[in-house]
Amino acid sequence: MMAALLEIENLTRRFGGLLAVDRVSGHVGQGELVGLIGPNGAGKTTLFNLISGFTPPSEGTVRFGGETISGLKPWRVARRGLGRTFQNLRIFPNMTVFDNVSVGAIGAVGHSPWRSLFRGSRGEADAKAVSERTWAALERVGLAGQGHELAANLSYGKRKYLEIARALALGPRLLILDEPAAGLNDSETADLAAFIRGLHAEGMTVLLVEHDMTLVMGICQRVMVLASGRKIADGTPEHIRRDPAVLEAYLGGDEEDAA
Amino acid sequence: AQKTIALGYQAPLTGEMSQYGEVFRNSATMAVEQFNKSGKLPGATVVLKFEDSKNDAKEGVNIAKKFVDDPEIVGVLGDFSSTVSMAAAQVYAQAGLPQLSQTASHPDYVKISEWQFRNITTQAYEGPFVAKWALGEGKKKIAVIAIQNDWGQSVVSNFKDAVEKGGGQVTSVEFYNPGNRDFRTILTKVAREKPDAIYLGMFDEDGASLLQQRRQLNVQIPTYATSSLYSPKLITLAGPSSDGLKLSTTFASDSPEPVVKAYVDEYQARYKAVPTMFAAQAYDATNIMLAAIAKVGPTVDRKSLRDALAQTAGFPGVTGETTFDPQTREPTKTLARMEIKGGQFALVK
Amino acid sequence: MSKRILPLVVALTVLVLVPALLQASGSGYLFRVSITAMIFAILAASLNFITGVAGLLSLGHAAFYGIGAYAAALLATQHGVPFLLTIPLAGVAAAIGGVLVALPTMRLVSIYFAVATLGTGEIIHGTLLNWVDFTRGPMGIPAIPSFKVFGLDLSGNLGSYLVVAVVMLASLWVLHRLTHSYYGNALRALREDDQCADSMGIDVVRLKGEVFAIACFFAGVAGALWAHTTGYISPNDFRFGESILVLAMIVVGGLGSLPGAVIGAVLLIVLPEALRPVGDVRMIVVGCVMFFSILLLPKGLFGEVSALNLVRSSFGGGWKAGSARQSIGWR
Amino acid sequence: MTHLLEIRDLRVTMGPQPILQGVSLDVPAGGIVTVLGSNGVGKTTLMRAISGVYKVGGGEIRLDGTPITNRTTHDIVRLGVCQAPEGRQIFSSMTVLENLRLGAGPRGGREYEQDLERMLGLFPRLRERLSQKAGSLSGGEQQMLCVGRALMGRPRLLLMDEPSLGLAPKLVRQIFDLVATIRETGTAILLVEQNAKAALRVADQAYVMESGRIVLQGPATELAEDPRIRAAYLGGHVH
Amino acid sequence: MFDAFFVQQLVNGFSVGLVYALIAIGFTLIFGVLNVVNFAHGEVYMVGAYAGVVLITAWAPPLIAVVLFVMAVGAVAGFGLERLAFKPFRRFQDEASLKSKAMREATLLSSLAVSIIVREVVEKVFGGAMRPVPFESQLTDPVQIGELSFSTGQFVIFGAAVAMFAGLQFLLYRTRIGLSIRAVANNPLGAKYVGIDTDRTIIATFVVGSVMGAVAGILVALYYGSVFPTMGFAPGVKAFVAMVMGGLSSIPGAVICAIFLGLAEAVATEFLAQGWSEMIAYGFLLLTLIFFPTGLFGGARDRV
Ligand SMILES: Nc1ncnc2c1ncn2[C@@H]1O[C@H](COP(=O)(O)OP(=O)(O)OP(=O)(O)O)[C@@H](O)[C@H]1O
Ligand SMILES: Nc1ncnc2c1ncn2[C@@H]1O[C@H](COP(=O)(O)OP(=O)(O)OP(=O)(O)O)[C@@H](O)[C@H]1O
Ligand SMILES: [Mg+2]
Ligand SMILES: [Mg+2]
Repeated sequence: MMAALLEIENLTRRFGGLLAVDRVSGHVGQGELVGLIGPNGAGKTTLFNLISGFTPPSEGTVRFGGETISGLKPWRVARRGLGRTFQNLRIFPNMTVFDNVSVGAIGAVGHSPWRSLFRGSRGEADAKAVSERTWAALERVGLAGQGHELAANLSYGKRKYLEIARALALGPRLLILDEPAAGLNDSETADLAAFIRGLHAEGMTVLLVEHDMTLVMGICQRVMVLASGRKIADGTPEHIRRDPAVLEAYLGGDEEDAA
Repeated sequence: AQKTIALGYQAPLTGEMSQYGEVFRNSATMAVEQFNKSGKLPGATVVLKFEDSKNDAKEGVNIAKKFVDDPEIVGVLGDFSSTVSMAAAQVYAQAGLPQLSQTASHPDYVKISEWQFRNITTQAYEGPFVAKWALGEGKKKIAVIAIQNDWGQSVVSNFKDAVEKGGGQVTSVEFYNPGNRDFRTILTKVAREKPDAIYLGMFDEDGASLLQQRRQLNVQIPTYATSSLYSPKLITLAGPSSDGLKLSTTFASDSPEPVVKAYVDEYQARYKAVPTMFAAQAYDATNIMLAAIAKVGPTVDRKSLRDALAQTAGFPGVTGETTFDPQTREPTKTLARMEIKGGQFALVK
Repeated sequence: MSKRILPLVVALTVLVLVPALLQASGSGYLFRVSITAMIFAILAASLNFITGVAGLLSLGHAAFYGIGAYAAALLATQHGVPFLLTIPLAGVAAAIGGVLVALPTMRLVSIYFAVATLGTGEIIHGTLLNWVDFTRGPMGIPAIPSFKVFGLDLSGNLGSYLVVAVVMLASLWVLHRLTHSYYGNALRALREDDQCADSMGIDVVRLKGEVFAIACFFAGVAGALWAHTTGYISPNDFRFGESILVLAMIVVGGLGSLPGAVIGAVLLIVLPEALRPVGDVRMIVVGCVMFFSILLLPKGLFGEVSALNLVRSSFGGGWKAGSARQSIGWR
Repeated sequence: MTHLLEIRDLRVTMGPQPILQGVSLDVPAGGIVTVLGSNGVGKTTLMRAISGVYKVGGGEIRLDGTPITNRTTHDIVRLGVCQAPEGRQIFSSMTVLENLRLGAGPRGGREYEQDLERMLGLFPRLRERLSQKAGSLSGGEQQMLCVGRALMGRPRLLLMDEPSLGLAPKLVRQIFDLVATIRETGTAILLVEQNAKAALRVADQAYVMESGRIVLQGPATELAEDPRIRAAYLGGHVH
Repeated sequence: MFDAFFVQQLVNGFSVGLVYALIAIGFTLIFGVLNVVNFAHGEVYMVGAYAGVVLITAWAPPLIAVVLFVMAVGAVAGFGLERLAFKPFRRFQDEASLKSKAMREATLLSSLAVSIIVREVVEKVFGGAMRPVPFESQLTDPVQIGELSFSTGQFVIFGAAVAMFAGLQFLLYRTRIGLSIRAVANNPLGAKYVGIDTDRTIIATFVVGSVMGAVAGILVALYYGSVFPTMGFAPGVKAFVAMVMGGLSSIPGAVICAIFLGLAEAVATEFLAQGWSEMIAYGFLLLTLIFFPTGLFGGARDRV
């Protein structure tokens, strides 16, 4: 059995009177590829924000690699090896593709003004590490050829990969992707699916939120379902597809899209 | 052909303080034209070179360097504020170019070097003068309101010393930051102490605002002021609120003295305005400079001009007689007492 | 090879060519204008580090310039500290001030941050003005010694020029190294989207503190140079208007661009001087020039992207397409 | 000349590069037309050009025979062309109700109340959140609000730019059902979609764009069978 | 401590605060819509004051006519300002530049440049010195109520502030144009899609904001009895501070904070030198921002 990389216990978040996430527990094992689905407003993004430290939980804990990370600042969580993307693209539009991705690498390597200033042996090593990580991540997503272009000039699809590359440059142990296929057409989605599967095959642990059932059911080993802040199901895709509660709340009864 | 002798004049001609630079330029231009016409210096014409300092020390220093570079310039007038004058003075001191400021009253200004002069009375002289006046009228407890700048600082310290020496007491000292226009809070605070009198160290515009607000707050404490409030503007701005203000001055535009009358008449004819104390200061400064040039003659250079300036004694100007102390180069002048009555400055005998 | 040519050209121009020309002209005025321009180049470059690179709009930069100037002036006049020490100490004093400002305002973003800096700027200016016992208040500090060290008198035109030029080049070099390294990328990320940078492992709070410390250090250095070259300082030299002037320099030059900041500083110092012949309307002309330069070149005279390209191609390594097939973390 | 919207040889250039290089298409009154194409081919640009947000460099757009090329957006909206734009563009710091109110334009009173009721009937989720700030809605809720806001304008032609983006499958289906419902009220729809399968199912007519040009057009049912389309847009078989 | 003098200080502070508030209202309105600081607002205030004083000096019409005239001048000034300093930088077409900080700073500087030009021109035309308002028209007559002293101007300014504030709240929350203004403020591109003429709305905002600024200018000029070219600067900065303390787009917040600043300064002057008390205001600003990073009445940052 795989060791649990991410464990969530009783995680709760309130916004005013609204329970956005309600006592959710669950885990993601080392090397797993897990999907998180649920109707709009179910609390999936909020859950991601709770995991990555953007939003402090009202109650409950998050453990990552055995250590409690709830309450930590996002950058600390990131340095422990959690890379994420955002539901609405958040690239740095006025920076080049390379510079965008290098930010992730810098996050992993650390940023010290002294070392940048006096490029002694450690400074050189840092710079080299950043540059290598960046190029490696760019190559992994196939953007190495466009490293010097301004990110704002990339097409939408490439921006999505840019965001993933930036998270990869961090060298994460867990990658969480918020709706990576949104806005992609079916064949592009298929490419993305292949890409994610490739990452997984290389040993990356992935947790992804997605509404495209072809993608989720096609690649995920396990799927968790949120509805109105609660976890209503957790299991293999086959299991989820037949779960009446999920059908009712999310899929809407028609089998075709879930095929 | 006529030789040209140039004088540099640095003053704020744009920006917040441009109104002062403006009257300096008026007076100085007038003085030089009169001088050139008078034939006091045969064989040479004096010209003025104005530069705008914006009351900014950066620019003041640049101008100083520029004047120093200009071989025609034998002497410099200005700047307006002590801060800019002093920043520029460092340059003049180093290069050896005499500088005569019409208004820089910072106590350290003339200490910078032997090249610095001024023809404005310092507070070391004016403070005791007013203190004596007020004490003589039975005002023992006096509050002081002054602008927070170098000049205001010396207004307060000199006045305070003099009052205390004379057996009186300064009940409170209120500095306000330049640019402040609302004196109600300060006045209310001062009025609480119930002093016998208030002494003001500020310029005409601030003074006018203060006097208006004093009336509006119904504060009826007798008020004295420095000569800087001697300006027709004060009365225009403050109107009836200024009535009863007592102040010392070196310059009185309605003085019967012939020099003053001639100056005021010509100034009015030229510029359609009554000259202020500042205008008169600049007029005298320029004339002191010109007199020194005339004394040396057309072959004047910077050094000889400085020496001639240093010997200025009993110069009869529109602001009274000016003498530079040979050691400290501080001017001594005679002050007059004024009171505003019925919208007019009236000499107090 | 060609990588090292541009820095050499810059150094030679500033240290040899320009002073030689100025010396030949024999004009103390031109020397002085150059010195002022270089001091403001340091100031503009440092503000560019905060506002252009890290995206924190600061409206109180003149205050740190003032802290530096006062630190240098007080040390030099009251304790006889030589300028070789007052300059770095002034920088340190300003940097401490900068950190003290940055710490409590860390959480603020955009215009809130700007106004917080405006407020602290006014407070610092007001303190210089009203803390009479310590700063002599509005009396200012006169008789600040010029550059003299070990009997070597550098207070002449050329001497002062060279001291200021060397300090400026050193300051610009440091800011260049920081701006155009990976550290600079972290700062730009902070500017573009601080929350996102945060989730990429960038310690935003520490970064903001560092940016302020570093930039204020150089503002302080500029202040020290101003104090020593002018000989007399007063709080008036460090008003709000000065902060805005420096801001105008970096916007006209191109936000985020270090060469742009320097160009902007030179332009806005030289232009008013060059316009002296037009007399009283010169500030109107300066306003118009500012307006049209922003209108026609909204990204500045030398925008960030072109500046980065230039600097990277002529100064730095590490930006070429590398072929790194080594593993990163996850493999 | 029964077409509600006619576009002829439309050209749009942003900055240096041309984005639309001669697009022609027609939307019949009361019909549903879909435009397919991969990312960055210019679909959104086309929608924005129709709404007058982008300046048109050449060609013509006619509504009911009247040219509306380069009219201002608010004129075009007033003529009955409303858009549910890409990126949603809702008013995040205003309440849901205010957003809908703005969508209704100058209309007020009873008419507005009725429209609102109808709208909330379509999106019951929005009713629960009427007084919430639109910016705090979840992605899908925002999308509903966006479509709802456009419908409040009682459009003759509704432009929908990827309305299913980010919606749960159940909602996607609802949105497409909605598209069919809307057409029943007589409103024509121009639909840009990535979800080609669903789009082709509801549309009468379809166009396929590639780098700023229409490369394929025809009845939706035909295109759905076209092997080229199947390969490029429907071919995603992950298994 | 709570004697008549202290109450008098509160009155003094309150009226200073009202002056800030008058400026802050227009300032906040304009900021709210464009999200850029209009550095020239202080100049609109100054121009309004000058226009009024020139009219009074020439014809001495009744106050209401002066105010109407100044409103017209303010409207023209607002229109011109928007066209000159803001319109050229507004390209709603692409969102990147709309959100770009460079744009924010560009308009900040372009309005600053315009303000320098306007101020210098006024200085060239009217001179740098203070110009008095003819005494008959001044609002400086003392009014004694019990132990407290007021001036007519204070009542007029109070009335004007209340009227402007109420009028603006009505405009923003009860009228269609107000709804449009808020929509444009929130999302200019979105506003286009719902059929709002954004350009006109922005001009309308500028005009309304500048009319308020100009009226504030003339009233304050009558209250102090004089005008001068730099009169807009110091209160403009305070109004700016009040706007930010209040949360940038909240007009009630700006008004409350403006009055609070005035009161704080007055009360502080009671204990400290005026020079320091001005800093108390900035101290309050910092404290406010430390505890409320988006101002007292500002919304939180958008969700991630
Ligand atoms: N900062 C916030 N303030 C108030 N409410 C919030 C906030 N963030 C989220 N919510 C509410 O919490 C609920 C869950 O939102 P969340 O974004 O997590 O949904 P989601 O599952 O990601 O939906 P989608 O698939 O549409 O993106 C929503 O109803 C939303 O309105
Ligand atoms: N304002 C603009 N300035 C410069 N280029 C632009 C602008 N708007 C769009 N483009 C470019 O035009 C091309 C087409 O963009 P458009 O948004 O129309 O594509 P799309 O077909 O809608 O793609 P998607 O499916 O990703 O929404 C893209 O390459 C984009 O980068
Ligand atoms: Mg979500
Ligand atoms: Mg699109």
